[in-house]
Amino acid sequence: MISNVISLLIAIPLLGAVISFYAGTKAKFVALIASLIPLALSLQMYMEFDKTSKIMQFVESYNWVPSLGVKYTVGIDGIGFPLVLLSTIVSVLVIIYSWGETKKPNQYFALLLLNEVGVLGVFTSLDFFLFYIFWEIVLIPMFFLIGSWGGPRKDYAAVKFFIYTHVASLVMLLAIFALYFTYQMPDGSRTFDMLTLLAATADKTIFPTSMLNIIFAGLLLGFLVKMPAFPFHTWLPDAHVEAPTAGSVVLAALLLKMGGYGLFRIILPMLPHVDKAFVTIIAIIAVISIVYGAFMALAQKDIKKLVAYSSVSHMGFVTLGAVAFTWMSVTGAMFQQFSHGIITCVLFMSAGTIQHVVGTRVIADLGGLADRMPKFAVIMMAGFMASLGLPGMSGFVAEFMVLTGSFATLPVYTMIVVFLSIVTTAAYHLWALQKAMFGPILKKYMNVHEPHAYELFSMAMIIVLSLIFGLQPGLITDIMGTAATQVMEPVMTLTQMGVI
Amino acid sequence: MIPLELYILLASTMFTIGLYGLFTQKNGVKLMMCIELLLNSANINLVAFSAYQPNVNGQVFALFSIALAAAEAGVGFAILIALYRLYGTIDLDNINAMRW
Amino acid sequence: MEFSHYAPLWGEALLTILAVLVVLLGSLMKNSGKLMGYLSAAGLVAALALVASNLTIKPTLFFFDTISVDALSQFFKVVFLVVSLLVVIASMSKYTGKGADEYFALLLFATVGMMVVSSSVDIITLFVGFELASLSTYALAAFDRSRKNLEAAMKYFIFGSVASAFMLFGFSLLYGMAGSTHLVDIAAASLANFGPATLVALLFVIVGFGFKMALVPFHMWAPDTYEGAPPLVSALLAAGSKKMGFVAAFRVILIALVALRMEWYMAFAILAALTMTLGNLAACWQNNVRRILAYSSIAQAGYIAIAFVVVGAAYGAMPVNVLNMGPIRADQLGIAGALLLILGHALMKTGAFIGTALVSSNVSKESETDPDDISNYAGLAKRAPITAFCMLIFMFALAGIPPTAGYIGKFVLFSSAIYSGLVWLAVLAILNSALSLVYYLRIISYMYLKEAAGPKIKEQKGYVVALVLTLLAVVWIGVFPEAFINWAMQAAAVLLPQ
Amino acid sequence: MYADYAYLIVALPVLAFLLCLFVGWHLPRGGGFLTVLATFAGLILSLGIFSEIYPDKIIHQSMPWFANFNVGILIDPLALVMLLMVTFVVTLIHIYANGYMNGDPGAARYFAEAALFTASMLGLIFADNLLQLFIFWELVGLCSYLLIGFWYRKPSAAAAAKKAFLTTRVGDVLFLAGIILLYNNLANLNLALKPGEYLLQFPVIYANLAQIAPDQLTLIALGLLGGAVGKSGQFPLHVWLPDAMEGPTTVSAMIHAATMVTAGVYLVARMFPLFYAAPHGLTAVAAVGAFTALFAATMGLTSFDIKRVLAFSTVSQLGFMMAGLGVGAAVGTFAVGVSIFHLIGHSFFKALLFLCAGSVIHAVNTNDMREMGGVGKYMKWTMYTMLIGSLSLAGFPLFTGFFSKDEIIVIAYEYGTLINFLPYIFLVLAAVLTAIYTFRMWFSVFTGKERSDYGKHESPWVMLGPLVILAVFALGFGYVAQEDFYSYLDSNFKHYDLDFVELGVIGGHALEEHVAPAAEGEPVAAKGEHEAAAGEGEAGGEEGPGEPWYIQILPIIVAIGGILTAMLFYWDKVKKFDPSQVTGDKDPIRKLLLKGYYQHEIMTGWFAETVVYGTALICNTIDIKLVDGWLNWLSALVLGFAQHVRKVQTGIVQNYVTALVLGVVVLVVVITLAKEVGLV
Repeated sequence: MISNVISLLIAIPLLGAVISFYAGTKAKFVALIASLIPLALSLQMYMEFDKTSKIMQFVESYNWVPSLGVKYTVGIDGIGFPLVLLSTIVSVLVIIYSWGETKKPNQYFALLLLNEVGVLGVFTSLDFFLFYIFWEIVLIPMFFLIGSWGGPRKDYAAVKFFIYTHVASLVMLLAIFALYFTYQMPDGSRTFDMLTLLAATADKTIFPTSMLNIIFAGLLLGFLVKMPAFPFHTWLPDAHVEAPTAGSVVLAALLLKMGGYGLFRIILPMLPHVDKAFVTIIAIIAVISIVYGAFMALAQKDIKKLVAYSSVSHMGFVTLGAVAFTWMSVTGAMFQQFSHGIITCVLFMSAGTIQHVVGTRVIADLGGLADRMPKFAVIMMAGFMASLGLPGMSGFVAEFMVLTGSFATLPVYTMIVVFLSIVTTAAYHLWALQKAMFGPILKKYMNVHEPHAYELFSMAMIIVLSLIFGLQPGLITDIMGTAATQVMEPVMTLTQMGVI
Repeated sequence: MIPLELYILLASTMFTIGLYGLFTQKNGVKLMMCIELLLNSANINLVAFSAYQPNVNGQVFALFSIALAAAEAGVGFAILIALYRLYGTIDLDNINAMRW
Repeated sequence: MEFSHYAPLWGEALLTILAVLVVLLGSLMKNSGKLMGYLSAAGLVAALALVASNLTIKPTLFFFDTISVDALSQFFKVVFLVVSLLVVIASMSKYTGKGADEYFALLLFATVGMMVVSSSVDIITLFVGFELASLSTYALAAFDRSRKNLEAAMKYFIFGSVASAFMLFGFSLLYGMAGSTHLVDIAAASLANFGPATLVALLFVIVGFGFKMALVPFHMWAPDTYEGAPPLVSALLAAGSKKMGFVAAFRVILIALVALRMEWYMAFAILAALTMTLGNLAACWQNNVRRILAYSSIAQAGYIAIAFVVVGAAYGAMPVNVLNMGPIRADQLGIAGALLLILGHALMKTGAFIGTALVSSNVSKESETDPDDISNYAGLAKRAPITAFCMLIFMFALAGIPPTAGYIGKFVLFSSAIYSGLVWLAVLAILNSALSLVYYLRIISYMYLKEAAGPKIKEQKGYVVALVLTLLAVVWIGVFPEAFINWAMQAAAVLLPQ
Repeated sequence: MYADYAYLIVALPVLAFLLCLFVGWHLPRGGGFLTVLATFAGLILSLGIFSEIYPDKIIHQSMPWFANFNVGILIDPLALVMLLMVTFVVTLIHIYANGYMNGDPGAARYFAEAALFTASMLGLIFADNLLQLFIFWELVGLCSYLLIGFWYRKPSAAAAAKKAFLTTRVGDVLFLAGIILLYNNLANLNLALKPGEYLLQFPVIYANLAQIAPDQLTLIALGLLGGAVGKSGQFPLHVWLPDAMEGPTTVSAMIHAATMVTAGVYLVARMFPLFYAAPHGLTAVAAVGAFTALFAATMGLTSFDIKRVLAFSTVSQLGFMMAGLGVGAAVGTFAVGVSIFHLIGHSFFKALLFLCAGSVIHAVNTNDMREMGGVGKYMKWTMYTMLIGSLSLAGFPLFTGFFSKDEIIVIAYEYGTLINFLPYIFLVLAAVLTAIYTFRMWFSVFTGKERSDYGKHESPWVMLGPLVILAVFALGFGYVAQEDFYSYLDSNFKHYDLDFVELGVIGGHALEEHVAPAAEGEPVAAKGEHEAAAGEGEAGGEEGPGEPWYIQILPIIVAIGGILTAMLFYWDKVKKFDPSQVTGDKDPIRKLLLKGYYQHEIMTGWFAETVVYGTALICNTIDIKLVDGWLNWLSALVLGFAQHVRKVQTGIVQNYVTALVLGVVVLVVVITLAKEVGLV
């Protein structure tokens, strides 16, 4: 067992980013290696990970800013680990997918690696100070990915993305301050330690409900914007449409998950102690996000925008499952995070491939592409099927668990979702598929050809993963199940866990 | 002996006159004079106060400020002269290339 | 009273002598610019060493209790010295020929003036130091004698003189009320007999300092001057003399005028809110980078001014254990935050202005466009990678993105605001720092996302050294804030009755 | 020992799917033989299992999957007969396809998809829990999507595929809702599950039905019925079935005869106890089935596309099956036997008919019956096999269809005597029409003069072989198997811990006060027999129902009458009337029928494209104008304000000084006021 494995996990991509920045055209090799090592590490961790224990694992903790009670504390449990796995996997695949990047490749890959650093940091840090730093750092590489590799309206999109999410995280920061200043350690000192503070929120004498409500709302906003949930989703389509393919993939597959992670790690432990009205509010937001997102996707002309809105819709399931707060729904929601993270990759990659093979993403202009690129067509169809929740792929398992679980506590909302979203979801997927891929091949596309092997490879890998986790969800749901039970229980601090 | 209030009144009047001049005048030199008015009104205050105090700090302070005012005038006029060389005028209303 | 008794003041002494020396030598030997540069740099380094040698000294009084050397003064002296040093280093590749001696001498005098202000506890010395710094900077602002320089200097001068006149008048009233020029006596007196005159005095004093701090509405000079003055001088003004205003305000308002707590609490609440909002709003539409930076530093002043409000709000609050280092109060946290932000901002702004200096110095003289126009920054990442990268980090730091000095400062400051219940102010501040992203990101996207607007820029050694040093400092503070926070805490403690 | 390899029944086709998908391109005929072999192996295994467990054993294997769900294999009589039927018929269809698809560039893809289709159907059949069933159910849907859209270059094909997927998806939504409801209801019982038991397993469901609240049961039943309606193309979700003809004929044969559409009926049969226990559950089933049977038959009358005629007949026949299950309210589990028997028989003769049609189309290269005629002269084998199929479909005595359909009508009558006669009436009418349109088709294809010149040759033996075999079954199966089949299937639910009398009480089939709501307009006279029927409810049909003779022979009359009518209209040798005399082209009813009751216009044109897409567009506008709009509006506001703010900086130093002084004044005023008000 490697010591300080998490720090390594974060440090290696960072190092890789620096190196690949100076590696010029060799950057992609550096990047690949620098992303493969974390993948290997995380798989190693998967082997060592104790699926049944509810305590934090691989914990490292050092004093950082003692005067503020800030520590460098990282560690993972069932909530964080699947996402760490996801991040390492996706990063590798994204780097493979963008193997052919020729515009400033050194910066491109460096930024991708920086992104990995940021998300890994968010998913592993157990100290609010650290958490917030990583949370913010993620913005920067994404800003540049959108801004300098993006489409025509890239400036607008990049700035909108940056400011919109930054405001949200600032609100979150205020809430963190409130937590920080309200709770005193037994020895009178203050701490930013996440678990300690969360455990404290259960104490009515320290956090009267009226106050906790405000704090809760602040944190919630921060996460819902990242998710993104209606009505805070409008930064997403712009960002996606303008971002380069790899950017969109990372954005949808990893950055959105930060919001969901926040829900599980921070919101759910507080949920039992805040005003019950919040449950209704969040549930409504979730339902609207799901249904509204699906209908929005149906209305889109640009295939990438369609996929973007499908993300809104799918992330809604995470919110729903989380707020329903039953064991199955929470597990399902966690799994939905994971599975959407995988599946959305292939969707955005397909959109990107269409973009640079055919030259347009407007669905109406496409047609009969399957005729010229059958392999790609098969993969894309598989991806779309996975995304519309076809059994056998991971998406179905997740959504089924969420819906089945949520019904116990939120029957009405669940049924609304079932009846309004499922068919719509299928509709826009199939519609796009039919328009783009099937029918007679258009004259102007007679000479299009299969995309590069590396693109097909990374997409195929994702399909395989989706199948594996669809047929054998236990691989990861076991971990999540433990995490879910743990979310239901009052939070244990690291000291109570006996980890430090 | 003259009551303190009168001194303060005088000083305040001077100060106000100086301000008025600052609002209304365009000519750089006149502005300099207004500024001198402001400073000296303060000096009157200081001297007057110290006359009613056991210590002489006020008068010391006044001396310092007079000296500084002199230096300030020096710098100011240097700037105005340079301005005049470049612009050919010391009408400060015309010197507003930098705004908004 | 032997010589070594004055050891804590050797720094000022050294610089004064050096300044005089520089003038003399400069007049004696021809084109000695380089030498002067090295001399003053060396002198500043030495002075820095001397100050650093007793960084957290217990308050000790000199010259009939008019000068106090304490943690606060040392903190600010370090800030001033560092800023001047950076400016000097940068200047060494610009001011080499004739007149360099005057430039450096003025710069040194200005530094001395600020240092005096930072440690004076008597309104006379304070005023003298204040004027010394102002006068030298008036001259510096006009130094290159271009049209813009002179306009800038003129505005700076007139506004500044008026402001100092206000201040002097205020001082005179204070003296009249207290019968003494010592801040402590004034404090005692104002607590004892409290009249409307004191309020007038307070406001006049605020005007004097507000001018230096560039708080709205006393900020009007700043944009024009920062834009017009030689870039490096702008650096000094924004990073140095602005902070002098703060230290003076801290000492006079927090200590001497403690009796009028409620009044200045009100006043600064309004001023801070106005300043940050207007600063950020006005910056959104500027095309001149230095003007943008000017407005941004106005906004920053607004943030810093929150400290006064915090102190006012949390005044006399029972000592509660905020941080893990003995009983410390919210107001102390606030001031510490302000100090951290002052330190951080001094560095970031110096860096940023040095960057603009580098860019504008490379814009061909005959080009029609304003050398600081943002269009000259297009594609800077390609034309001057190091500068661009440093500027990038400074912009993010100014915007308060972690992990940078700017972030730490804001973090502590805003948290203190929350802690002392000023949620509205904290929210406003946070919305503002979000708004500020509009123009910071604009500069960034010009530098990194636009196509190169011109040939590669030659990055002179002096500039680059200064930039990189600043960059390191900014990031270092951001990543290892512990030492700085403790230091700021101790400095802040000086201002508060224990 | 066969039982241990039961999983291979699904595994082998999946293997075939993979092989065809990846290496099929290099194999002769796209590796069709792999698919055939895989399915055939399935048939062998099923037979082996049959030999092992017949007559009184069942196989149940299960292993945990994820969370608290499992995967498992449950082979009881119901599943077994389905397995046998599917493997058998599909094998034949695949063999036939080897000839039919020969030379098609996409043959490999076809056989891959066909193999997956088979696998999903088989998996669906022997699933031991509802979730697994649903999963394969969805996969069946996917495969139908792929196969219907097989010729994806044809826009109509692509559209039809999408329509099929979406329409069935609507049903699936209801199905899913039903599952969710059922799961949560069971979960709320806090059952003490033995190891190896899972909530959604059929045995567990059966065992705990009685504890679930009746109204919940009804909801669940309706949900499941919705799923069945979608898959089995019952009204109103039948719209996709006729379009599904876009695929190759073999696909139509598979979808309509053996696999997909029967899934719905199978689901209802599988969950029969639940429907039985749910008040109004079976009533709904009966209503849907009976109505669809007649409704579809009417459309079958007017269509000119040979495959569409068959499609509508399928819908109609499925209606029969549904109705057969629905009337189980009166006869209990006996109905399952009857209805499944019809399902099996139907799969034989409908597969036969489709393959014949395919053979005809293969030669004639058109689907339009108006361009055929006299084909019989050139395709003797096809003609006679198809005749057998048609007779069987029409329910001509002693043909398979006769036994099965006849029985359904009879128990429908029984249902009538006890509860309500409507289903009976509908079914009888449907039977008449069935006979008519079937022979309208047969005559107008094989007899008369050639109405266009077409390829005049018989199909190859690889295609005819299956026809002959199927013909044999269509001819003889019913006569041979009926009695044993009924008793065997009737024993199906005896393997589980069930008490139909108790369930009947919950469902209100046993006592008047419960029946009253269930049976609208129940004849008073029927009350007497009622208890009796309810009593024999469980073991309904062992000694055969004792209806009066005219009821017994009515179906025969109906069938023969229909065939004669068709003759008089369409067989040139004995032609008496011309269809146009009966109904002119102007005739609104005819038009209505031709238009298929404007189903397409309503479903696709109005609902999908107007309502749904309209909503989407409205959402889009809202998103742009409101949700995103306020943001842009805000930023515009702020920046606009900023524009004005910066104007304060006039550049004239005197104004600056003024501003300074004003600032002081304002501060003075504010602070003094504040002090007056006592704010500070």
